[in-house]
Amino acid sequence: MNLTVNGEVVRYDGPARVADFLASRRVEPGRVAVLLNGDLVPLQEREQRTLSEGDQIEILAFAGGG
Amino acid sequence: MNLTVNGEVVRYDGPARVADFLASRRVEPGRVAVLLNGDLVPLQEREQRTLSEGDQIEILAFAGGG
Amino acid sequence: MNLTVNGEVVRYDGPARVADFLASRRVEPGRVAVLLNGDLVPLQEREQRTLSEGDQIEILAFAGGG
Amino acid sequence: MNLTVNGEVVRYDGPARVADFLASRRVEPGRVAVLLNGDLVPLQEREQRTLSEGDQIEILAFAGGG
Amino acid sequence: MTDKPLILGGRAFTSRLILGTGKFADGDTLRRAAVAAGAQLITVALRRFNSERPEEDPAAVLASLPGLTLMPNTSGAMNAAEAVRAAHIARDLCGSPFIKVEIHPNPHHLLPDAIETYEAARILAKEGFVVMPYIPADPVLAKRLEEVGCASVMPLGSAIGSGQGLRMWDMIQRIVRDSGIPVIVDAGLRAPSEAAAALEMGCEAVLVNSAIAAAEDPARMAAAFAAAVRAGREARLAGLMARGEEAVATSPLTSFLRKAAP
Amino acid sequence: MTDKPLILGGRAFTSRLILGTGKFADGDTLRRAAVAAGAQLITVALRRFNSERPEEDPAAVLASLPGLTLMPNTSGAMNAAEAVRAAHIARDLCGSPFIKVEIHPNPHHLLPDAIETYEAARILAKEGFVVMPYIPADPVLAKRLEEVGCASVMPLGSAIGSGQGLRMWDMIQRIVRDSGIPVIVDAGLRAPSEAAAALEMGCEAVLVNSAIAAAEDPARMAAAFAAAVRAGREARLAGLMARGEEAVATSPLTSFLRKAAP
Amino acid sequence: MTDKPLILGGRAFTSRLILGTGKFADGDTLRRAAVAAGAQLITVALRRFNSERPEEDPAAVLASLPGLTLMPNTSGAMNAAEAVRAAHIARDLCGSPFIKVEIHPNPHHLLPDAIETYEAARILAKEGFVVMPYIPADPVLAKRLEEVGCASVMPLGSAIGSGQGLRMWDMIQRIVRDSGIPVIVDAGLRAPSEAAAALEMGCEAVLVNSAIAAAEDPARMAAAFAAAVRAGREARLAGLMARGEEAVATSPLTSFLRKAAP
Amino acid sequence: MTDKPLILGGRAFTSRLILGTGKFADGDTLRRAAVAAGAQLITVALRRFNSERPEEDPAAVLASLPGLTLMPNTSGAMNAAEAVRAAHIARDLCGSPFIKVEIHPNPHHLLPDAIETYEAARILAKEGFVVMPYIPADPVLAKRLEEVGCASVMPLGSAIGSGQGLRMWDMIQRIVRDSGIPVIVDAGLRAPSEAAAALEMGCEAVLVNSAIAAAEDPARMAAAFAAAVRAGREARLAGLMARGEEAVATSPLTSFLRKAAP
Repeated sequence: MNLTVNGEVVRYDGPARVADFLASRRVEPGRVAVLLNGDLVPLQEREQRTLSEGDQIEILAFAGGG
Repeated sequence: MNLTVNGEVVRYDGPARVADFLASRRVEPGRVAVLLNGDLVPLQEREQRTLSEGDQIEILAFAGGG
Repeated sequence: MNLTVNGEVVRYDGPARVADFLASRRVEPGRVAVLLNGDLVPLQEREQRTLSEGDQIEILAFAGGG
Repeated sequence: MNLTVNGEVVRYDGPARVADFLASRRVEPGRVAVLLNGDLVPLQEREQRTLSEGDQIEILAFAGGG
Repeated sequence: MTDKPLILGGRAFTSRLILGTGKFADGDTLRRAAVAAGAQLITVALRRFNSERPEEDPAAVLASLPGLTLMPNTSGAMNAAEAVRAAHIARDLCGSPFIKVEIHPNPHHLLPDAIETYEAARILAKEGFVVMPYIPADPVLAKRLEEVGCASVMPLGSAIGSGQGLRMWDMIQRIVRDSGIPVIVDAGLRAPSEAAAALEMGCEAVLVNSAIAAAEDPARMAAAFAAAVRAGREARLAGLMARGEEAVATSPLTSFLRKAAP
Repeated sequence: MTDKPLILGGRAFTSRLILGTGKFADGDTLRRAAVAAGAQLITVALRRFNSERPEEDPAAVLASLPGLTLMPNTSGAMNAAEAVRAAHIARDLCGSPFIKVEIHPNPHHLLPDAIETYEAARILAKEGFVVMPYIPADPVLAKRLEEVGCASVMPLGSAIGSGQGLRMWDMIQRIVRDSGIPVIVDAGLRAPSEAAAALEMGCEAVLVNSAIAAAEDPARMAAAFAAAVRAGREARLAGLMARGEEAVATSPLTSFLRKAAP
Repeated sequence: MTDKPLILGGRAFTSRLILGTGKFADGDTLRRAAVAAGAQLITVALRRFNSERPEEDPAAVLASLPGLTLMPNTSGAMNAAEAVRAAHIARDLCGSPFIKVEIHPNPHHLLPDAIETYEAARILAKEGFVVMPYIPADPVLAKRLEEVGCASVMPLGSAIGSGQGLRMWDMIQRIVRDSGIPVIVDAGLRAPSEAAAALEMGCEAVLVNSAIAAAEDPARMAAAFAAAVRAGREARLAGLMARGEEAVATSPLTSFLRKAAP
Repeated sequence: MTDKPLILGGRAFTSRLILGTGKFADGDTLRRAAVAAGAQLITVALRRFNSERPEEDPAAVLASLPGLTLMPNTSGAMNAAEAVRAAHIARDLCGSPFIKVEIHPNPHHLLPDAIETYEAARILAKEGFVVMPYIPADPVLAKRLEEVGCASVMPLGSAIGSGQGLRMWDMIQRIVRDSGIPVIVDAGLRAPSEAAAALEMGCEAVLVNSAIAAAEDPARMAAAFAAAVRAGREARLAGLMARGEEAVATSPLTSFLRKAAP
């Protein structure tokens, strides 16, 4: 399926669960927040929630800031 | 009738029109604004509007200010 | 004899050596400098130098200062 | 004769009076001060004083300054 | 040496010194100061009418002077609603569309409330007032007030009546740099030099009250402020030299004084 | 609104703006600036005569202006002896008894040498010069220069040509408080507001050069300085209000806006 | 020499130096600076995850240090709604209730938006966040933020990253005087002396980032800031002498040196 | 984090806080402050001996503390000759070669006399004293004092005992830039932050008296000054960030907060 990830369209054909998708991108789960179509997906829900064609995903992490 | 004028209760038994009341207090009409029970009474309406028992009247003028 | 000590005239009839005079005034020798008629009398000379009628003596010490 | 004028050696073979020398250099007399071997030569003496071989002359004028 | 007038609410002002009318000893002192200041825009406040002292009304005192525009303030208002109400009363009273929005809930420091001031200014600008808000020296707030239609912004130099001058210099400079509307320093000025400095940095005018009213000779001080404001404006237009860290000689540093000796 | 003139060396000056003549683009620019400044006292420097550019002489450039007094400076002198020598040369050249004693051995910061300046000033005052020394903002030095007969002291506002303004404010204020002779701020001023501030604090005049010569429009800036100097002087005479720590209301803080609501 | 800890959101902090994590050359430099600073509260920002540089996450870099509390900021938010959204994301990510509300719509000066900041702070405080808003040095705004439940107010010393120090001194002092919650200077500090000055005037802490990250030796500078903050706090508790206008002798001004001469 | 010691007169000092001993309530307070300050160099003044109060002698009070060097001052001297005389007396009394040359003829402002100070310093340096002159913040004078052999120069921050801090900042900075000997700020400091700032700008030490003696808790304040001096010195060695005019972001200004919305 096609997803928009952090503003870029990407092709993804792995398992549809959010957790699987994150693993495919080498994301350390506890170090990111995930927005699915604008809604937060907390860590404990990422095993349940699944992705669909056209979904917009934001993966956010901490960076240096003052 | 009893009126509250600028926060003080006063007895007034003259003609009931606002303009008459102001004249009784030696007010130069163009130099004050009048609030009757909280509503502005513009200069041109003071001949028409009349006062009743218990009305609250504010007479305001300009003062020095920065 | 009469001496002027720190600006005041005083009567002194003890032994004439500077060291004796200082001892009479309860001065700890190492804590003061002495000027005799305007000249410094170092610690080691105070046993030799003697006072005469009318001498001017300044006894100086350290005080708090910035 | 050879003169040092404002730090530079120059050849001069005109009349020896200071006034003549200045005229040869297109100097407006009232606008300069003249030092001859370190001494001031006032305006009124420039007709009398003469130059000799090796003299050091400074010609000074006003310039903009704060 | 020509200058464009200051435009506020569609009116052109050649004077860049706005005069506050508080604290003057009496009407005559005020009138003479207003004349000496050459003021064209004058602030007044609202209070309850006092039949014992009607001559205190500065609008009456100054009525005989030509070319004055009144700018009532909303002093006393504690929030946006009260300021809007004061503006309506003031307009009814004098007909002037100018309103100085001034909301300072704390009587100790009299510093303006950004949030209430913004709200009142937004409403009054929509209603067609020429809105002149007294504000903290806050560049973001100033820009937002411009966006809702204010005629100018009037950041404080320092606390009202304190005479501490242009303490907010840095932030006022940033406001000036970004502003599309005139910036007018209001409050805190003590000396004509400070008014000149405000104009030099690009402010379009200053509002002065205490510094004139509390001077030993108010009329003479008013004239001094007027001259300083013009001087500061002229300096702005004449282009100030750059500021440097280092000394730069103004005189030739020649060495003849040494070499001249034989 | 009358003021006493500034007295220096027995002469009365109504202008309190002394103009330096360095750094001007050309003679015409200088002349127009001098006129706009209303200057009555003008500094010039000594240099070796250059027959190629005789028109540079500011004394010649300004000769047609009435009522000017020349004040040569001793710029270039590294010590008292050289400054005395320069003073003699300058007096021979223009006949003016005024001399600005200026001894700054370090070409990087051009700051005055207190010891050499004192020595030169002492000698020249004895010789009958009207001595105007350029000095560090040092109150004790200023008092000693007064005692040896100087006509004024001229402490620096900040480094020559730096345009940093009245950085030495504190010490200049102390000099003014104690001085029996006119105090004139010399060097470092950049803006008319700074000149006004100097007069407001009690200085009797200012000497300005770079700020006018290096402005985009020197004549206009000269006029702005002249106006600011007058404004600052007038403010001094009009009695500035006291400075406070706290806000003081200029408007009545009445509560009718709340109570009026039904 | 005992001091009470700083209480924020019910937690006690013995360190009064809050460290920002931006601009550090690398994770190791950041870690060493954090240790040297003795920091207990650390700001971080949100950005999109970059799988190429996961090691940049300061939370990961500092995870091994004991006793750290994270305070995410809302940098990038242009209004209250975005800031609230950022706060929710940040809390999801790290679980910390601390949030630095930072809304600065203008990328040139990065100055805070009073109105949006107030609105976001109000909402987040109601939701139970420990709200630490970055604000203009505006005493009325600060008081209103206290009233809606903020844990502290963090006025700027000067513009973020400018290193201009405590330019807003006057207004910060007024904030401190009136505040019932800790006042923390955030942004603009360049030197440890400025941090000490903030504590001396009654601020409860400072937040420093650029001054440490952009120092030649960040860890050494972090230690210097930590020492200065403690010194400033101790000075506050030790009671600073009064400031005067006049000199007061510290040494006896006796006259024996004259009288002693024969 | 190593630092070289401060070398004065061939002796190495690890403490950069010189303590003045005037104005302390009693000997015990002084002793505890000296310990807390970690002072190694201590100033004392001369006065006529008072047999009623011999315990006032700070040299006696501090005699039990190890590693102290005494630096008598010449306070009370009105000119160079008196200062030289005072130096001789003081050396006779304590044997220390250190002498703080302090000549301030005006008891109102206690500002130093440049000319007399220079003369006394020149003579005493030739005689082998370790000369530490208290001077106006005058860069040319400072350089000349270095040339005649002074061990340091000690420009005033502001008037003695006034607590006005580093008012002479500009000129002290110039002195530091040019000096080949240690520059030590003496007089006027009120707060540890000011001492830190002096060290940050390159001064090698500070001399503090009133700010400690007149604090509510002198020992605690002495410790605060000591910590601030170390912090300022460390900051100097750690390399302060550059100061800018503009804001520089410390956090990423990403736009995901907007784009993330569906």
